[in-house]
Amino acid sequence: MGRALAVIIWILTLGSVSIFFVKQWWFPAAISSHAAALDRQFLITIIVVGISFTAAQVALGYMVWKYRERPANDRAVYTHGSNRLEVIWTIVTAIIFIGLAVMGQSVWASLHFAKAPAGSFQVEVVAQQFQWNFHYAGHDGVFGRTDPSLIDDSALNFIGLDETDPNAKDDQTHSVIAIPVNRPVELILRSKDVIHNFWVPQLRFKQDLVPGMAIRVHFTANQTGKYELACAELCGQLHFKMKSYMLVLPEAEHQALMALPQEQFQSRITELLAKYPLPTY
Amino acid sequence: MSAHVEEEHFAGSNKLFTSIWVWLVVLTLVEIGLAYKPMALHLMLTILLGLSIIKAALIVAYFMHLKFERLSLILTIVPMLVVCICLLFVFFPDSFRSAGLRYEFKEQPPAAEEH
Amino acid sequence: MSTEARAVHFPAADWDGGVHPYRVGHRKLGMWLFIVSDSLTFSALLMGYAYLRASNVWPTPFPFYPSIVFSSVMTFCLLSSSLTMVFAVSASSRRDLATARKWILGTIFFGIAFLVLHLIEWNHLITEGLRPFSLPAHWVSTFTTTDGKLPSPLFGATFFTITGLHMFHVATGAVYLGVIAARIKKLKHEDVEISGLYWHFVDLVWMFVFPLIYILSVDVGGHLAK
Amino acid sequence: MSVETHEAVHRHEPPTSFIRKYIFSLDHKVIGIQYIILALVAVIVGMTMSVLMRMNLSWPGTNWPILATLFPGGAPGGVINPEFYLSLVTMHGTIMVFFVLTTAPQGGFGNYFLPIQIGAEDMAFPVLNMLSFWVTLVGFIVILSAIFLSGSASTIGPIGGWTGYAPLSALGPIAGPGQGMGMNLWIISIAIFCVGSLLGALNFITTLLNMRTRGMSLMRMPLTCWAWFTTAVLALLSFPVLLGGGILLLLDRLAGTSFFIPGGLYVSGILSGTTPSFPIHTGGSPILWQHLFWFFGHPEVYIAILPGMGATSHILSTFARKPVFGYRAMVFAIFAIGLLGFFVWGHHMFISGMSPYSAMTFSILTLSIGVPSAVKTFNWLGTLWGARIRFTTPMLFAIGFVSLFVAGGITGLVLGQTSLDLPMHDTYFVLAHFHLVMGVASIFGMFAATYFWFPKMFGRMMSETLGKIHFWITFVGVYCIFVPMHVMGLVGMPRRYSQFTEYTFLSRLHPLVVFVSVVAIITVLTQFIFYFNLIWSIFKGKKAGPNPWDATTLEWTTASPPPHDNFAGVLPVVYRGPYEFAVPGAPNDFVMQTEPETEAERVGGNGHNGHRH
Ligand code: HEA
Ligand code: HEA
Ligand code: CUA
Ligand SMILES: [Cu+2]
Repeated sequence: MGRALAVIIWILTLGSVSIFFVKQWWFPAAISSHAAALDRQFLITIIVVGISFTAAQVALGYMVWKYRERPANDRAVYTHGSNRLEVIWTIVTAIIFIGLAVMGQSVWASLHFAKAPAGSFQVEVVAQQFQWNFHYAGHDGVFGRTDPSLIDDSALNFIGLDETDPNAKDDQTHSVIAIPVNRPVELILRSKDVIHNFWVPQLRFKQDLVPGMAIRVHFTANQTGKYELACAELCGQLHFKMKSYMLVLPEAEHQALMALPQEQFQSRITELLAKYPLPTY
Repeated sequence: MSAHVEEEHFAGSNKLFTSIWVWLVVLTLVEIGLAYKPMALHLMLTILLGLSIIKAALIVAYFMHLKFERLSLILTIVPMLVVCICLLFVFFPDSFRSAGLRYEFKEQPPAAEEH
Repeated sequence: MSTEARAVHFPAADWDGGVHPYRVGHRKLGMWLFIVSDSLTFSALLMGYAYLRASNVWPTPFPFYPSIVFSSVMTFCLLSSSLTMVFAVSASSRRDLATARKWILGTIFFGIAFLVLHLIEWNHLITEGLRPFSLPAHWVSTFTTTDGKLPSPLFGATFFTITGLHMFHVATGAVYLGVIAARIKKLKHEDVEISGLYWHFVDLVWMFVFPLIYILSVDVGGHLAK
Repeated sequence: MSVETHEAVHRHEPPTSFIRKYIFSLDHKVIGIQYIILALVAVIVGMTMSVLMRMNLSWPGTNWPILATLFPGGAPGGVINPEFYLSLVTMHGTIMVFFVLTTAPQGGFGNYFLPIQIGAEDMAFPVLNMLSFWVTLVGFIVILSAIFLSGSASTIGPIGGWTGYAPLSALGPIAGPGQGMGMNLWIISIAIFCVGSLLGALNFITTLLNMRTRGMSLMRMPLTCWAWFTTAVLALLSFPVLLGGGILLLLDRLAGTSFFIPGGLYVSGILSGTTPSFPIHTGGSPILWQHLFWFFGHPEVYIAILPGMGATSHILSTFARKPVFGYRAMVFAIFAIGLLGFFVWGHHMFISGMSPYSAMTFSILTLSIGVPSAVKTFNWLGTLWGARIRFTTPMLFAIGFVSLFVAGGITGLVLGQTSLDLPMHDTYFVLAHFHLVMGVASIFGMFAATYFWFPKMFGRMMSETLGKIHFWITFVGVYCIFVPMHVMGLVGMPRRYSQFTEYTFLSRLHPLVVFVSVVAIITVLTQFIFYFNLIWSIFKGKKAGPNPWDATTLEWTTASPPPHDNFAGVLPVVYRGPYEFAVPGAPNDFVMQTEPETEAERVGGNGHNGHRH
């Protein structure tokens, strides 16, 4: 019995570890400037905990194998433990864990403690059940005023843009987000109804959109292409369908796009969606 | 029967309790007086909370008799409560944050029924 | 297996079993624990109130009369009820049950006075138009900030929730004391003391509700009057 | 005055009428069993739901005729629709966390064995004890009604996840299906449950502090008692906060307040305040709800695991025939986990828009809570070192607990880092984490406890053969269910998605999803072996003596099942620590706690009887 259990534990451990390290199922290729550091931190962590996991399980299996009761046996070892050991492993784990915790902050700090760098491209994100709306400032770079009371779904004015506001004249809106490559992007995240979550796996980035708040976050994408955008916070019935795309465009192409008035903007985005294929997984 | 363990007699004279009561009333009057002193809200808040904590302490110590209980009981009850209440203060950064990040728009006055 | 002879060898230290470590019976300890958890419920609500107040435009509508006068008298009632309650408890500790009962009835009286005053006070506010979900129109107009921010209807919400829950505690306390007073002859001193604990706790909560809800919402400039 | 007996709280004779004896019983043993039965029923509901969820995930759009009849609203034409899936998720989570893992470990086994293990004849407040069970039962009935009384599609069961995030949960029917009556009932049920647990908690604490028999000093208590005690303290301090939050949430829904609802909302085509169906809301904060919920929520997860840890330590030591390694360290670890458990709730809110600075603080505290957990793990290994392990079924499950706890806990260290939570939050990685550690480690603790104490509770042994079959399949099964979920999380599979067909980056996961579902169904079916074993053994199991496992603690000094007042009127007296196995020179390889200390011991106390010298 003891041997069997030991072997099973070891097999399960091997299986669990290998399902990670075959890398058959792994993160999609990253496309953001902070992702490299984040992936490294993840790798370090997963290796540390992987080793600890294996060590703990192997040890467990070993005890189970070695110390099973055999007829001939005398009694078990009579001990109430060793304070020295306790102190040692408390300190060791404390160092490892706190170490990981501290290392784990750098990416976070770079994303959340610093304001978006000057000259970053701004997009206003207005989520709703179950659709994404992205509000672009147009070439004047100033967002037109929005107000919930102006929302008019029939007129496709989902974000309540105030047409009378001069700044709004050149604003564009779309359900697809188009951002420039290699240029900091600042998102102003809002929600019309319940909590949603802006999430593009390739960005290694996630942020709730909380109604009543306009949360500002920033990142830099460094790979052109088309990526799937998902909602990662339960927002109701069609949560699983709240999908859109993120286009990361070469600076020039992006500039041109942003210069277009709403109608051409729309059709241009459709073209771009067709132009850029999804990454192959 | 453990009744013979707790001393039946209840420490503290009615005179003592009355004087505590006087203190409580006085502190209350002070609080009311403060209400009409124009001063910064946070200052007012700190003073009021300070006074309230004193009052609470008086009630717990004398009326609720904790002062006359064993130290071990005090050490069991008070710290865990204090710690948890202090922890609740961790909410505050987010209160100010959500105020700061509030999405501003023109609210129209509610159609509150009139009387 | 347990023979007294052996027992002699036992350290009778508080925590070694066989004794009540605090020299406090089950019910009293239980009541203390209940008080701890119940005060956390109130803390949570008060914290929610503070959280919301700190992030909203808050009206300060309470006039000297009736609100402050009433709430002050109410505070006075509760404080006095606590006093009568300790009198009751120390009387019962002397097994002077008649006096104890007298003081308990006094306590109940003050408690009910508190409730009545509080309900009148509620009634004032409700007739004025305060609701859990909205402010009276003239409050809104008065307390709208210069840059057009409206005062928060959460005022009513927090006010009715917190004072309401406290009122509920007072009411249950009054009933509880009623039972104690009725059965005082059959009860042990400890039972009276425990009912006292609960009552003082209710008083204690008010010591925070009163300043935080009332004092901090006094209409100092008398804006509403104008 | 050095020698005091207890005040006789309730020396009532065993009641005779069936009702007083088995239904409205004041006997902690009966109440404990009632709690366990409640958990066993609840878990069947929860498991069934998990199977439905898995079926929908791996074979979307398939027609399951029975469902059409059972849930005309949820599965019209037998096809599970998204809102029904989500209400299943919500109910599964809620039922499993509250009505399985907060009832069985604490209300069940705690109720039954805490008084016996400390040598008391009952709980401190028998009536309160009975009340807390019945209150909890009402809570369970209410939550069931939330989904089963809601046939028509308009009123599907609640949709909000077990975390019930506002404003989705606060807005009411306007926010879509699943926000109607079902959600009200969900909140009410939670509130009721809070009350029940509070009553239970103060009962446990009082009992343990006041009713330990002579010689049962704190450091002579079995680790199970320490665990139940700490759990009770956690419950006492965390449930009231949830209660407060619940009241506010209910008011938002019923009284039109807006504690958690901000201004200017525009929900399903209606602007807040423009129609009576959607009154004006303004000024509330969704994050406030998350704070209130998780302030309770994180301690809750330790409420779920601590009793399991206690049982594991107890059982490991018993069948290793060896004292617990580092008893003191274990006690401090339990205590540290309990304390730190209150300082880390923010790790559920890294992505929620909470202040990033608090997030950093929470992150560091979160990883420090791994330390006491690690210490416990190492001490379990230490206990097995140099042991003479007897592989009974309870021992197998206890060892399984250690393995699974490590597997699940370790990923907490990934999630606990703010940066790494960016990609991980709300993906199946989180799901894998908590299912391993809570979904099965804690449950394994309960299995171990069941197999271990069954002889004491019913005077008969459970079938070892069935038990071992149950163990092997379940142990392998749960690894196969939940380990793949980690990599699903890496690929980016979000939680609470009723289908994954929408996204191409998830398409390659399909084989895994199906594999998981198949194993899950097998594992769930295996559980019925356990149920059969339980029922069969109650009547047909082979008779058990008072101490079938050669164990040392007080519950094994009395008859199985114990008499009405546990020790037939004579309270035991305790002379030594709880885990005196393999004592050199002792006649047997185990020394009961009631074994008087020998002259030698009393003179040169060997320091191992739980007292410093
Ligand atoms: C029994 C329940 C239980 C337990 C014990 C834990 C234990 C831990 N949990 Fe878990 N957790 C949950 C139940 C539990 N959790 C649930 C239900 C959720 C999801 C809620 C929801 O959103 O629905 C959750 C979610 C959750 C999150 C949020 C994820 C997200 O939503 O983004 C985080 C983040 O920090 C976290 C962290 C931890 C940590 C650090 C521990 C630590 O206590 C773990 C400590 C244990 C170990 C560390 C392993 C043993 C140690 C060793 C083997 C020593 C050797 C190791 C080394 C040297 C590295 N948990
Ligand atoms: C104790 C907690 C617990 C347990 C046991 C389980 C068990 C299982 N869970 Fe559950 N689950 C949760 C807690 C739990 N879960 C929570 C909190 C959520 C989150 C909800 C939300 O998002 O809001 C969740 C969500 C969740 C999802 C995600 C839904 C989604 O996000 O889209 C899925 C999907 O597969 C799932 C599957 C399963 C499966 C297959 C099992 C089973 O493992 C199958 C096998 C079952 C067992 C091995 C248990 C047998 C136990 C007994 C027989 C009890 C014995 C009792 C005594 C001894 C007294 N669960
Ligand atoms: Cu939007 Cu989920
Ligand atoms: Cu947690």
